[in-house]
Amino acid sequence: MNWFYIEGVLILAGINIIAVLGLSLLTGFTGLFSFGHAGFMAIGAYSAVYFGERMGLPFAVSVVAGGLVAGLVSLFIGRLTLKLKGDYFCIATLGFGEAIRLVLDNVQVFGGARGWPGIPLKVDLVTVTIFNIVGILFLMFLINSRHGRSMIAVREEELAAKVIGIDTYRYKVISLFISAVYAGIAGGLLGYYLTFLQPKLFGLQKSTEYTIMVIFGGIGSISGSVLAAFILTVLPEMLRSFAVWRFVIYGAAVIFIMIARPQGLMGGKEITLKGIAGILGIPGRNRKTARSGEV
Amino acid sequence: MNQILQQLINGFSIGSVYALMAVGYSLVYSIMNFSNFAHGGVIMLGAYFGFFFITLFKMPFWVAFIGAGICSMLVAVLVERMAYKPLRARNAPFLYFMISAMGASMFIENFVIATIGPTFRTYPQIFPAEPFSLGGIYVGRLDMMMFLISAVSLIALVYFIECTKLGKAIQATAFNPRASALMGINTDSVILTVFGLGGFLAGIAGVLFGMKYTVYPQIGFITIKSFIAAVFGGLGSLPGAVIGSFILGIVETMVSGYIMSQYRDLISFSLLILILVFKPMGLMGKSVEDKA
Amino acid sequence: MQKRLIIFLVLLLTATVFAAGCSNQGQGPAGGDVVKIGWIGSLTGDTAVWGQSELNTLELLAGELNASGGLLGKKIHIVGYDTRGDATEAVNAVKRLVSQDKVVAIIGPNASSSAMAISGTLEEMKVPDIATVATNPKVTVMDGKVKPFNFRVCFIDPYQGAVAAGYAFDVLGFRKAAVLYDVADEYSQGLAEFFIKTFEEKGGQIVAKEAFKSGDTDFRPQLAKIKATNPEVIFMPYYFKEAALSAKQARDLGIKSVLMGGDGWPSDTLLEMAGDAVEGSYFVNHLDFDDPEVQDFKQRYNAKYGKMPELNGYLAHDAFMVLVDAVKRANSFDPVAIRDALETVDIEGITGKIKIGKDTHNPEGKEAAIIKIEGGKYKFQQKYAVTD
Amino acid sequence: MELLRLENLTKTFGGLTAVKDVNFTVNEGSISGLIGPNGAGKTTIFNLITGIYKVTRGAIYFQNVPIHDKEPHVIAGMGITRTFQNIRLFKNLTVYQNVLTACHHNADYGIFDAALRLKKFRRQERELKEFAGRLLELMELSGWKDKVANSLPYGLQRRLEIARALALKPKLLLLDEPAAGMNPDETRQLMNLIRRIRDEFGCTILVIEHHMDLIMGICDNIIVLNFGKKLAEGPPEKIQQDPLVIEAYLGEGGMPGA
Repeated sequence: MNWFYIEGVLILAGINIIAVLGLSLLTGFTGLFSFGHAGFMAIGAYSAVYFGERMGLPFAVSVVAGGLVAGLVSLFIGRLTLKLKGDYFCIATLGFGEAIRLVLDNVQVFGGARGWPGIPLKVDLVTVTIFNIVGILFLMFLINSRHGRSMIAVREEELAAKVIGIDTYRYKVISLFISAVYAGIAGGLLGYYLTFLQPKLFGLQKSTEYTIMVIFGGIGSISGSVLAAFILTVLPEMLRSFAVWRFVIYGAAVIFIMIARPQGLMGGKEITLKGIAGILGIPGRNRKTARSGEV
Repeated sequence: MNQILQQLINGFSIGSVYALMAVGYSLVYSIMNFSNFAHGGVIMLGAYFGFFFITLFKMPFWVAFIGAGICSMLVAVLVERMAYKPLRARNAPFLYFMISAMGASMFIENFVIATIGPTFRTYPQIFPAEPFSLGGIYVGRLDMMMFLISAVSLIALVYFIECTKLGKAIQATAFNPRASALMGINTDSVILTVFGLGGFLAGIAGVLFGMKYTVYPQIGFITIKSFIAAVFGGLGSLPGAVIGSFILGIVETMVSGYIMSQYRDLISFSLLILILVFKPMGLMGKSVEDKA
Repeated sequence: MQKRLIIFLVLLLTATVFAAGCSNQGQGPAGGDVVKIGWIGSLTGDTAVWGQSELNTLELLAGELNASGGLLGKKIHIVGYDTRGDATEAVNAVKRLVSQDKVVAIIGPNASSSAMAISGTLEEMKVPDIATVATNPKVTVMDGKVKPFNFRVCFIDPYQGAVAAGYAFDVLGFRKAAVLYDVADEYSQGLAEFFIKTFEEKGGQIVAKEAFKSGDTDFRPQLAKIKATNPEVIFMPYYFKEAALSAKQARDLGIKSVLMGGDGWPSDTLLEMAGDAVEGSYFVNHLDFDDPEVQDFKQRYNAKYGKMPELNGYLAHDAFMVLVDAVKRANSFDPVAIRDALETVDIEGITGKIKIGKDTHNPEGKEAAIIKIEGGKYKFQQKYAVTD
Repeated sequence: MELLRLENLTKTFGGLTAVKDVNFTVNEGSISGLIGPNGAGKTTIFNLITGIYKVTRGAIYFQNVPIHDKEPHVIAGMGITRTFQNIRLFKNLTVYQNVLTACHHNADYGIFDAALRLKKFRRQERELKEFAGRLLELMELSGWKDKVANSLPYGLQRRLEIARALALKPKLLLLDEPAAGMNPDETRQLMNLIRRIRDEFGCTILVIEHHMDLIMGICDNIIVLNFGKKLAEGPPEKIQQDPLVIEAYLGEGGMPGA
């Protein structure tokens, strides 16, 4: 294996991890399904590159600002749709994602459907790793606070959450906002890594893939999401030489996982230092994994 | 004036395509309470079944038509057994069903690409192609045919659900699965029936779709529109699915024809969200307060 | 019950893996005297038809070349990767080709977006790429500077748009044109834009500009609107599936205007699907199908794969020829030497004369062929070049 | 001292009137019972008080503040919380997490305090955890701390739901059939628990129950509903004698269990 190729795959995995972390907060911890996350990613990507290349902001600033723009849009969309239930919310986000793509297809300032080439390459493995560490820590700290617990309560039993005083609507909005920011940041990084943007990159398929990653990793597990994003980015690469059979296998694998291990890789648990120590036989509290909330 | 009439007819014709797909989808939703994303894949297979029955096995159209329906029925049942039943047995939350459905849809589409190939295939001409012309307004024969077949199958479906014992069992299960299981209804066979019916509808929808628009592995993509139509109408409601489909078809046509075709989906999706803001359960969906 | 299911699924997985393994056989292991040439393009997704045709062509040509002694004494081995038409996948695939498979050059992709996205990687790893049908000008030239490792064998959107508009205006004498295009497709958007530009510059009038979205199958709302504007010609710059459907639907609505298309049209499937609806239509092509050399290639392709090549096959053919020429003249498999030789390629391909311009990396002065559909057949009209 | 007051409370579902012109008050520090045959509208009243249902007509005052147009979480924040007839725990979380989640009102750090692990976050979080621990001890659930709620025996699930409600430090606690499915021994324990909660947490309790032993044993005041209307109200002795109540319940047979 050659490092140049591996590095490319790792960077892409890192970018996917950020997007999946965001979606994990929304789907895994708050229990809301979104098929419009590629839309937030697109908004983040285009605004980040706009800030960076047209307005001359520094790279990191423009990527984060791109994320925030995605977040702001999510507040607007969230206000309209977060009161909807289950599939209705799902389809509304699907419509949103497709609508964003259509707008970008039409807007010629950003290149329209033909895309925006010639973006300078500003993302390397180090940048992505830093974004990942910050992203994971933020999410971990958030989840292990009263805010994170309130979001989990929304997922577990919305009515009960309400009567113990949790403003479920507000927490849904916050959750959507943060996950849109993550998606936006991932989008910005993708733009600066690919050096090219095109609305087609952010299709429904991308939203679906991220959702699959979250479920694959296990609902309500940060480490699971990270692991799943990594595995499911690498898997199609490993299957690359299978050509047309690649996504047949991928599809079958998804069904297989749902049937054989529906709790996902981590099943709502987290990999912790304690857990690793336990596996290695280092004395201490000998627990392999700990539930979120106890880190 | 002519143009408005023509556009209305166009809208109805597009709507009837959506309706045929949306009904099967909504039927499954009414029982299982999840979006069966594999429905598009079954429709696509239906189109291929019909195509091969007619071209390879030289079957007469109606035999191929019914045959494609039956084969798709088997596929839908198989998908249910493989991808959903194990989840059902475990009482898994609806999101697992949805992911499993996505996996199935991905599997079916790419399996067809890998085995049959990505080429577009054209049905031989079965019905005369030239449209009726009524004072400058054109109505396609195939459209009329599709409209008729959709109507007949929908009426048959409604008859089946309203007037047969099995249909009543389906209704009961949709209303309250646990209670109906306690009343001696075999939930499993109800679910199989529903998937079978949904599959049959998907199959004939596929054949009609293929005749009208050719056959290729990504046909299933169009079912997104029928999902949206079903949401418009209220998920799980069959009349809702039909009405939603026609509304979507006409709205799309009017937006393309009179506003801006470049932004068609933006406008129709915004309308969808707007409707949901005021009617959170769609047009025909029942609005219920949370039971504590 | 559940155990059995899992076993079944495992079997299914193994079977697919096995099947995939089989379909991969024949590419064989690489020995010391084998040189690898990469290909990327779409084998899955909605543009799979064209990608498959390219890869088939390359494997056919490589096989023939190897049978007649190979290139510089070495056997050629084609390594092809699927991109699903997605730019991210294209970048991954190229990274794998250049660093792991160590290909000396890459042919493809068939989408401009992928071709633009891989530029950086090509430059970093110094491997040349010859795009087949990536027609966006920015594939080879960005901000007035030529990209050192990107080449192509097809003409570009502005050229094709100008040819179509010029032919419609000057030769066919049309003054009122309508455009229907795919707003979500890069190729369609580009071609539409340049057609409109030239047509209006010449003094023609664009009476309607309507759009649909990739994946749509019904165009009657847009067509009914176009019909009301009474155009003499409707320009339909998109691929043949949509072209056939929209042509049929246009005729169903009683539209009598002449239809015109770009290089997305040529395919046997178009005639089969559209039948009478495209009778009398024109389109811009890269080549004349009746050319004896073209016929020869078609027969060879058909003999091996049992079907006719799509247009991309012809361009992949010429890309391969260009590459072989460059390797021969460089007398080396060093990618940079190949790149240098590519800049001075001047050969006669089946799609016409290919003389790569040093400052553009495009085939300079390549004439377009105008084809008319008559009696259910493609009738070559004339070579047509735009004179500035 | 009056804590809660219902004034002409009415709720209709479509054409069906579930609760009609109900008036009663609950005094601070009392244990009140809400009884009546199935379908009398007891749980509906709980849903109205906690804001889950919107009131059709009438008013609800809590400490003389109208609450009938407020969102459930606001009402909870004012100090009213409840348990559910069909237990609604956070099923996949542990006992400890269930309680800790409900403690959130006792802290006020923001998202950034949490994300940056600021001092405020660390201090308040420590306090929350101590409080949750104490609560579990008080409710005799410490031994089950790390068990997933779903895996608890039924009686303990009920107790956990009460513990979770108490984490809010409520002023008014609504218990919806807390003794459902319990044997007489467990019921006796529950009675003691309810009294203890009143005394130790200083909260007022309104309880729906079918076990008359429990109702008669602990309630200071009982409200009887029938067909959505208030039938009678008063101390246990009076209710047991009330001919209307006796008839509503058993026709001629007298009070069950009394």
